[in-house]
Amino acid sequence: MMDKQLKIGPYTLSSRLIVGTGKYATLELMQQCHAASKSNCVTVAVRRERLVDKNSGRNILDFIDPKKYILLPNTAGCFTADEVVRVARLGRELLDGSGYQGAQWVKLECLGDTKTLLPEPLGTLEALKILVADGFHVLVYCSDDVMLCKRIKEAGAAAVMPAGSPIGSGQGVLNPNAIRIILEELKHNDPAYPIIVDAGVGTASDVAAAMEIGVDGVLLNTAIAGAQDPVKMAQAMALATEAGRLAGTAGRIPRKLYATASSPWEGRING
Amino acid sequence: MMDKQLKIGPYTLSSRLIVGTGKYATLELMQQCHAASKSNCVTVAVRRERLVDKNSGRNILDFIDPKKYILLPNTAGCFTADEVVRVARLGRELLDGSGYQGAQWVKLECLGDTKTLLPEPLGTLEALKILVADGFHVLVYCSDDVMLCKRIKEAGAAAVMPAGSPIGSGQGVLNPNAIRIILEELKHNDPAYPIIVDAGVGTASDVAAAMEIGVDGVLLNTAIAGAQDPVKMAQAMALATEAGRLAGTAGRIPRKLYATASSPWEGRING
Amino acid sequence: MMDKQLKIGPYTLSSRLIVGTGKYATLELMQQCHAASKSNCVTVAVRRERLVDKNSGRNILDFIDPKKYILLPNTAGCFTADEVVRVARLGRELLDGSGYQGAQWVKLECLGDTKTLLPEPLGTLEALKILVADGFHVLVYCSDDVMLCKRIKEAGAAAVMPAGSPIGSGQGVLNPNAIRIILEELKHNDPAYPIIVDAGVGTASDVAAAMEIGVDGVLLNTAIAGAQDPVKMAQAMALATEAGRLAGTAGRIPRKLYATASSPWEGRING
Amino acid sequence: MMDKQLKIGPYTLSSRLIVGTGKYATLELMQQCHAASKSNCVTVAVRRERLVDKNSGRNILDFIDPKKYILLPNTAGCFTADEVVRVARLGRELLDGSGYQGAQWVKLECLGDTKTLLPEPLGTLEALKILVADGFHVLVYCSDDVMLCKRIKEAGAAAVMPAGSPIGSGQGVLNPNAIRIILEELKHNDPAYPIIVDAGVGTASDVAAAMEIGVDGVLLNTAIAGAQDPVKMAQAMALATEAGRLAGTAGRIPRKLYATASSPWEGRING
Amino acid sequence: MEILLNGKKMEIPEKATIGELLALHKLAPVRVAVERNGEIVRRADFYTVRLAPQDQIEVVTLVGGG
Amino acid sequence: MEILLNGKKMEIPEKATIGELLALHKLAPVRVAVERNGEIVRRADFYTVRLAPQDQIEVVTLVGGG
Amino acid sequence: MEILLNGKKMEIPEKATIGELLALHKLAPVRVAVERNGEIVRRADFYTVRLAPQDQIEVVTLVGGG
Amino acid sequence: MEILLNGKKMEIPEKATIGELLALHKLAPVRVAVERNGEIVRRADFYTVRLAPQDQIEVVTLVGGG
Repeated sequence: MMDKQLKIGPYTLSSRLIVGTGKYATLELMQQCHAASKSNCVTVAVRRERLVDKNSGRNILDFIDPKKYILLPNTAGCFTADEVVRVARLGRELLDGSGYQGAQWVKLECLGDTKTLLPEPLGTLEALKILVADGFHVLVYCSDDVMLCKRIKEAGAAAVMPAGSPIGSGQGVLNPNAIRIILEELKHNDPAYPIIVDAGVGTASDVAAAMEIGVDGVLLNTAIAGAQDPVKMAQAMALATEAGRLAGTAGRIPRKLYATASSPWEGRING
Repeated sequence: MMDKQLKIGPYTLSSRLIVGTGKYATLELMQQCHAASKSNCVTVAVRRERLVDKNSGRNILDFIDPKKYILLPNTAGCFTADEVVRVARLGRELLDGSGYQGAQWVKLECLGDTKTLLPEPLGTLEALKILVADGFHVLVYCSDDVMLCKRIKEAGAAAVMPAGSPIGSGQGVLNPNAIRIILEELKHNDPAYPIIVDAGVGTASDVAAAMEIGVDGVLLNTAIAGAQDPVKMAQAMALATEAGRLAGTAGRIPRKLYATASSPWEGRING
Repeated sequence: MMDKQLKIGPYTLSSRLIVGTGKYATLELMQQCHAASKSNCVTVAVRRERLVDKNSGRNILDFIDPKKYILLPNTAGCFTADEVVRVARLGRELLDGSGYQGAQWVKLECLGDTKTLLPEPLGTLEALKILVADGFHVLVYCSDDVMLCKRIKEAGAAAVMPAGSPIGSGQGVLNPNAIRIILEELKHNDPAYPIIVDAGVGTASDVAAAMEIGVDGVLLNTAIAGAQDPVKMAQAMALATEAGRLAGTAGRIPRKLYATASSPWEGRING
Repeated sequence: MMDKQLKIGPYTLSSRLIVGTGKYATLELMQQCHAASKSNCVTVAVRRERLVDKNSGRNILDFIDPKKYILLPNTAGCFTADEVVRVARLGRELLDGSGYQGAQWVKLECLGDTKTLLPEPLGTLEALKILVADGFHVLVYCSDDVMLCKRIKEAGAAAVMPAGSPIGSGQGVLNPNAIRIILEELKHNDPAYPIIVDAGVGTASDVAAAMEIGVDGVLLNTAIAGAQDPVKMAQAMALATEAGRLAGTAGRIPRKLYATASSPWEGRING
Repeated sequence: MEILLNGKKMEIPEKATIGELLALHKLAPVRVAVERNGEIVRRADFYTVRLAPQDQIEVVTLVGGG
Repeated sequence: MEILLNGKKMEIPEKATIGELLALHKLAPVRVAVERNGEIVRRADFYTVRLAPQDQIEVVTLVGGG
Repeated sequence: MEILLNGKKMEIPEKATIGELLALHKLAPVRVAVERNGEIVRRADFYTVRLAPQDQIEVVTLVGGG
Repeated sequence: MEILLNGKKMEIPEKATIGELLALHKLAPVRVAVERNGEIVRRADFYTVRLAPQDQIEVVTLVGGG
């Protein structure tokens, strides 16, 4: 099929799946999962250099090929607009001149508390405005509050990324109705505007169902990294993303209480 | 991945998706959908030859390559055990010496009425016993009644095929709990015994979700033939079948009310 | 409201809730729960007299007022038609001349195994025919297999009682779609024919939802007896049964993706 | 049962159901539905006096007994903080000295658009702060965004009222998981803090299910006013509210894949 | 003489009636049903039907169930 | 003189009070709230506050809503 | 002579074989199955089995189904 | 002289550059970003900017995250 590619800000993705780099048992396993996921965009966090354990001089970038992957720096672990802006700028600095693509965008995460890791709407909007003014293309992790998503788009976000369910909860898209309205409201007269489901999916059918609703992509980490066989789950997610994209645009049959025959009635010998 | 192939009776399938041949606008479209579905097993019905319209001398078999596809004759449109047995034998006769594989098995459909097309349990069991005694390998379309499925297996069925929802209803698997118990009961000490979800699926995520429960395959017709873009939906179904199979055996993360961080806490500069 | 009363065979129920008598910590607690449930029909099992512990000479009937309650003897614990028939006849003998109403009917339970306690369709039908011929009014516990329910009605059952989900599982009605079709098929031209959801409900909203679908009543035991506060749950079930009956016949508003204003638009001062 | 009464700001409600006054065919019908609902709190909107049609000199207050009902003025139809504050003050002025209770509180509705009627989070928070400073006890209609609900409580709301689904959509609580987390976060160390599900419920089981989650009450209008038999639905809602409250606090049985016997095993004569 | 009562062997007086058997176990006739060698014995016959050696007797009652 | 009442121009007597304006429209003071040029006028002041030309008056009441 | 073919009466030559009947209707033997008076006729016998008056013949083929 | 590096006090040579500080810790400049007293120091300036006593330095890198 000739599906048009997903463009977010200055970057073009070869897949509609964006994957994380956290929680892997080993960096080698992460690398295999990235390959299996068929994604060419991976999100990374910014943290202080460990100055002590020099035994592990291994850097995650040694396991991400700059020719194959676009990096999406995120502001995970930030709880205020100031923290978000500071981390976003450090992430840009890290990527600028690093040989990796990704310095021009950021995944904005401004969390409300350490327990639920749910997004904080006010800090999110405040940080978004500062980062947009600073020239960032901002992908915003947020709730499925329709009007909040509208404000986020109006404030200049490059993509709105509502959570299907809480980060790492594995519950999939708990409120497809909300996602449907978000698509209606944000894509009205602007069909190419990117809406990504970020966080919450647990398995392949969750991803397929999310894509069928009509979102432009899915971002996930725990569902792969936390599976018993992460590489296998990564393969499943790659296939499910494509399956959901195709099915969502193929015009599915309507749901009915029951039944229409798949075989013809005429010509039955027992008629 | 090296998944073992699905064996039902004497036949080995290269895919876990079995597709129908009904309701297509044209036979050419059917052929393209079969190719896109990646399935190598298609089910066909038995009907009286039309003796009138000689204009269409086209036979469905001219669009199904005997080197690529195994045929699964079905008894669609039968309402009694006698009808089922008669049609099954005619189907076998048609395939025997026809150059097509498929003479040794049959998909048993014994319907309860013309309105819901739901399966009739007593006629189904009666016909099953006769066909098994007659040497058929019988794949049985039935409801998700757990004990009925057990009786059907005990009566010698080569595969039990509970409906996810009514034929053509597009509602997917309405009662995953029942399918789970069927898997427990029928696969206990017999893990290779084939359980196929037959009928009811509407879109790719339905197929992925069914496979994730742990069934051995999915049989569908309307979901593809009735889609606005059948070829695209066939591609989606091929991918979703594989995605669901992989995810169902990859050990998904558990569902939680909320949230575990995907990014590490230590090293946060705003800590 | 003047709802017509539920008649099953020769008995008229003052409530649409039928409750069990099992699993209670004490018989006094059972008695309080029966009162709180507002039901006037309770089901009881048949067992061998304990000849040893004479300390408890207490009989369950001492806690069920024959002026207030109709007894519904059941064949719980039977796995074959013969066992069912034997127990049904002993139950009738027990009630005949006992001062209690209930000798003329029986709740037929023919189980498939001891693990899932799901009903066995063939033994159920066989026992049903014998009991009907023997003059019983038979209420049949069965699965939600639509065609099986039709056969059960055709065989002369006084009421068909599909399980919402497995006995004691507390999952409510897992497949409302199946119950809807059962109602259509069995009540067509026979609207008063009783369909009761038997087993599986866990809480009040399950009962309300079941009644809203249009069933004539609900039979439950574990949901009350197993609750932490059984009397409170019994009150809840009484209210939920009535709420669901009323709502199901009040013509609910349709479901929509979104939104119609509850307040008028004209006259807005900020218009 | 002796449930403690629901207190919101200075008012104590005799029921956990708050009902609307809009969309009724006649004011007499509204009056009957209010009686049937067993609620003692009804919400009303503020609009310009119609100066033309003097034929209908009927005022809604002539159909609401000040001895029986507390009025809850709302700001329905407002789209900015200024509009909300203006309407809230006019509502207070209307009630002050009117002989009705309700001048001290207001239901804050600040909508995002006329199509979905979904709440606008920023205008809502801005208006909330002004009204709280002005001495109002504010009940805030909002989305089920957990962190937004937290901010609303922190800003001094007397009650947080997340929508179960869009106003008038009749879909019930689409995301019970979100409501659960809201209850955890807002009632932590403050169990009496009122959380009300406002809008979206369609039928009795929706109300029972919402109450079972643990919310303090439900506010609805369309589900009753829009039903084919509004008085009957009002009765159903009254019962469902109580049923859900009781069941939610009675300690329901856990959900299981299957089955535990309701009848004892020992003593089976067919053992 | 020996009979089998609810699956257990026991000694009872010669020619005892079912009613006497129930009395022995302090069982109220109105609260039980009785099977003798697979046949139900009507309550009215409890005091006329006499037991014979090796009779298999089942005495059942109602218990809590769902 | 001319005022704007609920968005519509109308002529009323010179120096009319709010109370007189309401009476003109048969409106019960206890059932309305009144804004004059954006400021709420307390019910107690209805008969003392006199309207001026071009005053913008809003008279609102309670209606059905959800 | 007259036979019943797929439920319809028709005239065919005396002593025609099933193979000839199929040829009359341009039907490829490999694509059909045939029942004669309720009994299946094996494909191998199409050219040896001769039809008799009033024979009830069913000729079926495979069609699209699900 | 003493500086604060990633929240920890440490002694480093007088007038050391950021580049020298990184070298001390075997950190590849291309893999880090540096903040000096809250201001980002561009990578190009690592070898020209000299540290002063009590400077607060943050050295960050990319790690796995979701």
